[in-house]
Amino acid sequence: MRKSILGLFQQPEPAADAMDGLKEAGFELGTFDVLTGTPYPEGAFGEHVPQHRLFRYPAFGAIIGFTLAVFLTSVTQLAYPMVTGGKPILSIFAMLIIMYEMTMLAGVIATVIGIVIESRLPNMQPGIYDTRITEGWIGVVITFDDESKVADAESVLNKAGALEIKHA
Amino acid sequence: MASQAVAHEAEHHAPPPNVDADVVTRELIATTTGASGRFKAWTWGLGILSVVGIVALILKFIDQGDDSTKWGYVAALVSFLLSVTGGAPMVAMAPVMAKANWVRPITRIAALFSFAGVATIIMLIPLVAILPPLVTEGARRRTVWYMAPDYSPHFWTTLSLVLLLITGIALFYSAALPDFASMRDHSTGWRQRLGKRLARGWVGTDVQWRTLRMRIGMFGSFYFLILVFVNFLVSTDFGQSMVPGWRDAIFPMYHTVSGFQAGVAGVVIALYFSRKYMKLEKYIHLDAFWSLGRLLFALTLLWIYFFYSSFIVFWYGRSENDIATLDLLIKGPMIYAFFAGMILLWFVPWWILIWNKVRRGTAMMVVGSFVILIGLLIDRIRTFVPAWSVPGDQIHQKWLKVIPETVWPDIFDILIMAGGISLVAFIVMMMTRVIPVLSVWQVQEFNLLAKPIRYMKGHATLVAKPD
Amino acid sequence: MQQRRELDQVYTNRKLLNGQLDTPKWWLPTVSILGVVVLIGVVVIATMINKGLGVTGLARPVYWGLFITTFVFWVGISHAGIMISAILRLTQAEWRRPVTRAAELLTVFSLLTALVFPLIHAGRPWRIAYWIMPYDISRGIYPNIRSPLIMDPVAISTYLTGSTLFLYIALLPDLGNLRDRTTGWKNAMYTVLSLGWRGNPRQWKMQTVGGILLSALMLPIFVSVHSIVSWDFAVAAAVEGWHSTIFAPYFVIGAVHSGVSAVVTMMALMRWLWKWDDFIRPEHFDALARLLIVVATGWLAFTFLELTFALYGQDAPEIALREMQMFQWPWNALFIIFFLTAYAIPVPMWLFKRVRTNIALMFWTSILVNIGMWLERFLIIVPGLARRTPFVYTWEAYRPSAVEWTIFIWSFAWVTFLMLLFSKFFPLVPLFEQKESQVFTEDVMIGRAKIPAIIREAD
Amino acid sequence: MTTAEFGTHKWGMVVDVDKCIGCNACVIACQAENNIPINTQDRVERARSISWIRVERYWEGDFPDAKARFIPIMCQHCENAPCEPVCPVYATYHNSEGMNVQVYNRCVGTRYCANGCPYIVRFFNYWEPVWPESLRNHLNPDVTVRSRGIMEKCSFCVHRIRRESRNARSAGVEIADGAVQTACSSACPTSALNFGNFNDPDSKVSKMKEDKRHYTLLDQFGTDPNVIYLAKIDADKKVGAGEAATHG
Repeated sequence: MRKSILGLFQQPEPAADAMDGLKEAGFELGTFDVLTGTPYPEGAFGEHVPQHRLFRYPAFGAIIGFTLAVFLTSVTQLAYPMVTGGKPILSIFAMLIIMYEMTMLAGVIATVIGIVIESRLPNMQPGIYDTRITEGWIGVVITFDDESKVADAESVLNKAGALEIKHA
Repeated sequence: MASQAVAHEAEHHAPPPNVDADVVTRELIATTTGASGRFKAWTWGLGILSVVGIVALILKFIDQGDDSTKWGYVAALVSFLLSVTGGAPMVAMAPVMAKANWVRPITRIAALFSFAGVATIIMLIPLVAILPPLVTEGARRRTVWYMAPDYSPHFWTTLSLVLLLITGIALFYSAALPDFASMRDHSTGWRQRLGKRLARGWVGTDVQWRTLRMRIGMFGSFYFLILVFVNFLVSTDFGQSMVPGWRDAIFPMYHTVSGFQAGVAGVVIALYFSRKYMKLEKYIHLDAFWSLGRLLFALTLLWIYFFYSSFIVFWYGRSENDIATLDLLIKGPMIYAFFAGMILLWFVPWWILIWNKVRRGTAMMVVGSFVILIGLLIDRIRTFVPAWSVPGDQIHQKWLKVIPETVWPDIFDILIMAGGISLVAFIVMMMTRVIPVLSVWQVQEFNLLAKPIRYMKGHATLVAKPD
Repeated sequence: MQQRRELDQVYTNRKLLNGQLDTPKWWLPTVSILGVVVLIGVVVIATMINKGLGVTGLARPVYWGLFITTFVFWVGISHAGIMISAILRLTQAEWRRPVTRAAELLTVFSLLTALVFPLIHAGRPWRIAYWIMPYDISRGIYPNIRSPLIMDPVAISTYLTGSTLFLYIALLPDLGNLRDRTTGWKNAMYTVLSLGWRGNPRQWKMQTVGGILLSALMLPIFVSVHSIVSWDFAVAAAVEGWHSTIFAPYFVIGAVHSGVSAVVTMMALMRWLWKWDDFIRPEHFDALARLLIVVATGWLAFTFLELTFALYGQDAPEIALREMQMFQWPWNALFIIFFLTAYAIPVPMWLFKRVRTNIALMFWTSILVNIGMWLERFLIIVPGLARRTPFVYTWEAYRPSAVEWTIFIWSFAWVTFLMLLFSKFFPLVPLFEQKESQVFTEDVMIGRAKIPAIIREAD
Repeated sequence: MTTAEFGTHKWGMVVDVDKCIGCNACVIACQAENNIPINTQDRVERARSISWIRVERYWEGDFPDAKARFIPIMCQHCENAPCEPVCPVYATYHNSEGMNVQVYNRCVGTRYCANGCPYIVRFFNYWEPVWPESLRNHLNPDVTVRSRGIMEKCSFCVHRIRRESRNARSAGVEIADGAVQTACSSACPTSALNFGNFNDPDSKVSKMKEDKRHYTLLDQFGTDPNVIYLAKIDADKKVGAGEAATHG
């Protein structure tokens, strides 16, 4: 378990200052992060804007769903060529509806999977945390590779006015 | 395209520049004067084309005025022009409806289209003369005018189109008052005199502003209702009721929706050119293109939805109506037009506009809009030409027995269509000489309400939402 | 635009989680009473399946009656959820925030209810398993995908799956919140459910981006579902009054009309039952009512078109059907009630801000709308079947039996029951959205005027 | 002409309305042949009676010179049957002998087909069928007894067709014209109901349907039935398909 500390702030501004301080103190991006109980406008804490590939998931899912649907609808009709109401055996316009639905379904499911994966969930060792974060407090969490930098991280947090610092 | 889109994206992320009020007024008033040589050339060209088109219309009337089956293309053109010129001003009402901020600067361009409604009416005149009455040879054809007088469609369509034109201009004028005032104050020559006369002593008191907003809301809603009504009449009386047994309850709505689609496309094109050639980048933000793009995308999907909703019902049904309608309008004489329309009106725009990068840019947006306009014209031809090609002695039968042959456009039709379309462009371009293409006061309002701010360490825009 | 309220997050948590953390007194008795009703309904359904459909009032030529009407009704209600949360999310309407989850819930639970009806109305429900889940060899034949009754299950299960996942994704942050507020087995449950939510920028970004993306995906599904339900009727060429091309959009917009009204009903109840006056405020009802005016008028236009083009054909049977639908007892009475309740009474009332901001009035008008919209479905489905045929062989009009009415009532009890059960474990108002709106709105001074403003991210 | 191989026939019926005297013999024959549960008074009153063939009685003209008319109506076995494509489980489909067949053990009883049928000739079993003790042994062994919850309708006495084609095949001959008779047609005293093979150009029915009186019921729905009607001849009235179609 790598060492990590969590500084707690009650107001967003000092937390943002702390993030800046950490940047200046030479912590590389990704080793520190901000935890909030509610979304803030992007870059409000000067955090690095997370990159994501979410938009690929629905496209991928849609393709799978569409292929499945084409296969299912056409094969099931051709396998049992029964004339109903003088309609063609391969009734494309009826198939289209099923294809559409299955495409959308696969697209949605893929998107949801994508959202979960892209937000790095499920995450069964959430690491250091404080329940007050969901009460409006702001947490700045730093993870270390080497113990030596703990001190100056703490100093940065304190300078920014952290009300409490937790270790884990 | 990609690199350019990226560039646009960067531009998009940049907060809208805040221009001082006086600069806005001066620069926008200046756009009315000092047309470039290219602009002049284009206006002349379009003007000549329109005259040729009108002459062709008269000649065609003299030549073929007695044969209704030859007028399908003119009917299609009327429907097309109605769609574009009638649909575009709807964009001017978005703020009334949704209090959207992005639309404020561009309402003027949209409203200018309503003047081009003149073109629609000009093209309609011979058509009204030729449209067969409800009762021919003692038999009454199926219309929405069940037992009404024989010439009701002729009367009401003309009347409502004129009403639409008047309401559109009223909508334009009620929103233009403050700009006429600023022309009175900052312009010169005949424009100043015009402003003086039309500003009607506008000084911008609180009362005047309140009445202005009220008027916009009022005329806006009127305009919407009349537009829907006109679409209903044109699509049924000039299309559906010309075919025995064509009974498609969704067709008026289909017509209206594709009309909005064309209107938005027209606005996008006008925006693009005025932005590019009038140097209005400062005022026409990419945000507007982005929102219009999403609107256009939604309308494109709506088109295919409406089409399929009617198609699947016909396909399942086996009655004479269903089969005849499919044979005439889809499988029949216009099958190529059908596929072309399907591709240009739905597939291509859908595939273009689905990309956020495209919607953030301008170039592909305008391409998509042109595609949609062409597609719509073809789709109108697909629906109206076969409808009119049904011989006059059959239109009051119960069901369509024989499917008529394909009708190809003759030289008149081509000239008329070219003329009608260029007349619209011509009118809009001329109007930009009379009044700023962007509404000055709304640009001011936009700058007032939308402020770029620094939110803590990040950038954001603060958009005020007054009631 | 809602004027801004400063709400401390601790207070927000305590108020909005009162359903889970400290259960209100009325909860247990209400749920138990509903449970009894649900139980009775289940017993009645079981008896019907055991005895056969003879116990219903169905008779030739009306083979579809109350069950299918109620099915369409609940599918219609289910359109509230995506309408509210997707469209308003895409248009970034600020007032949607307290409404979204309740709406999505309504979608899920009304769909779960709607699903029951096609199953129990069939002659041999125990065989329907083959029809819904047909892809087995034991039956030796695959279903007929040309039948709208195959498209229905596909569409509805798509919609149900989609909206359930949508609901869950939007629930994640609040689950994290509950995890922090609870102890013991509940804490364990929420810990698992929240998948270890922390609330770092990445997760929040996924919430917003994913929310918008899912909305954009759910919207086409939402439109398709009721269209397909409408095609159940529209493809029947031989039934006057059913075979109309306008049915798809007509049903969809009608569904939105009834669905949004149902959301209004539900919000009023939530405000009263859980005392959420600070969160569900008159301006929300105001905004919903404005939306409803537009939707209802659009719906009226479609109704008008449907009628116009029914008569447009000027075929004798069609005209006879309409004549019966509107001017013959008992249909004429139903028709009048339908028109009054679905449009003529509520919409003019909503034109007045005093009504729009009066929760009690909004509650009752929204109920009226849904009475009307149920009757609308009934008046489309049943007269179309009880039509005058050229044959003298059919004369019986349809009269629903007590069994059908019981099951009809059961469906309402069932939905409410599920809702209350849900409210015991999960918050009905999205807390993080509530807090988000606190962050994203502030007042700007323009001159002397204090105007509420929204912070839009640079993108 | 074909052999008795399956799928080479197109079975159909020609109903000469002019000959129909409305005696209802066909109805009784059908009930007996096809194990149709007894239409008790209660079921008739509830409009739940089942009769695969029925004789419609309607009036033409106004009093005093109103005329009583009879027209037997059974499943029309349409080529473009509205009932077929809407069935989710293929319980009803069009077989290769031009018949609209109902497969009882596939049916789940959605009753969608009955909604689609403009002729109202499809019937739903609301209850388990019961017969009085005396009739238990009178059931026709060739015909399935339909359980509750499924649709049923006129089958053109498909079991008789099968029996005849079996016999013909084993004898190595073709099915003779008129060899196959449905219960109703064999019971009709005036031979108003005629059953046969439309694929055979010189079969009786093929000849009859060339009659200029011929029409089909509710042709505006484009169902293209395999039951052809020959219009009533009126001494004082000129009759053509047009007149007949109006009351159809």
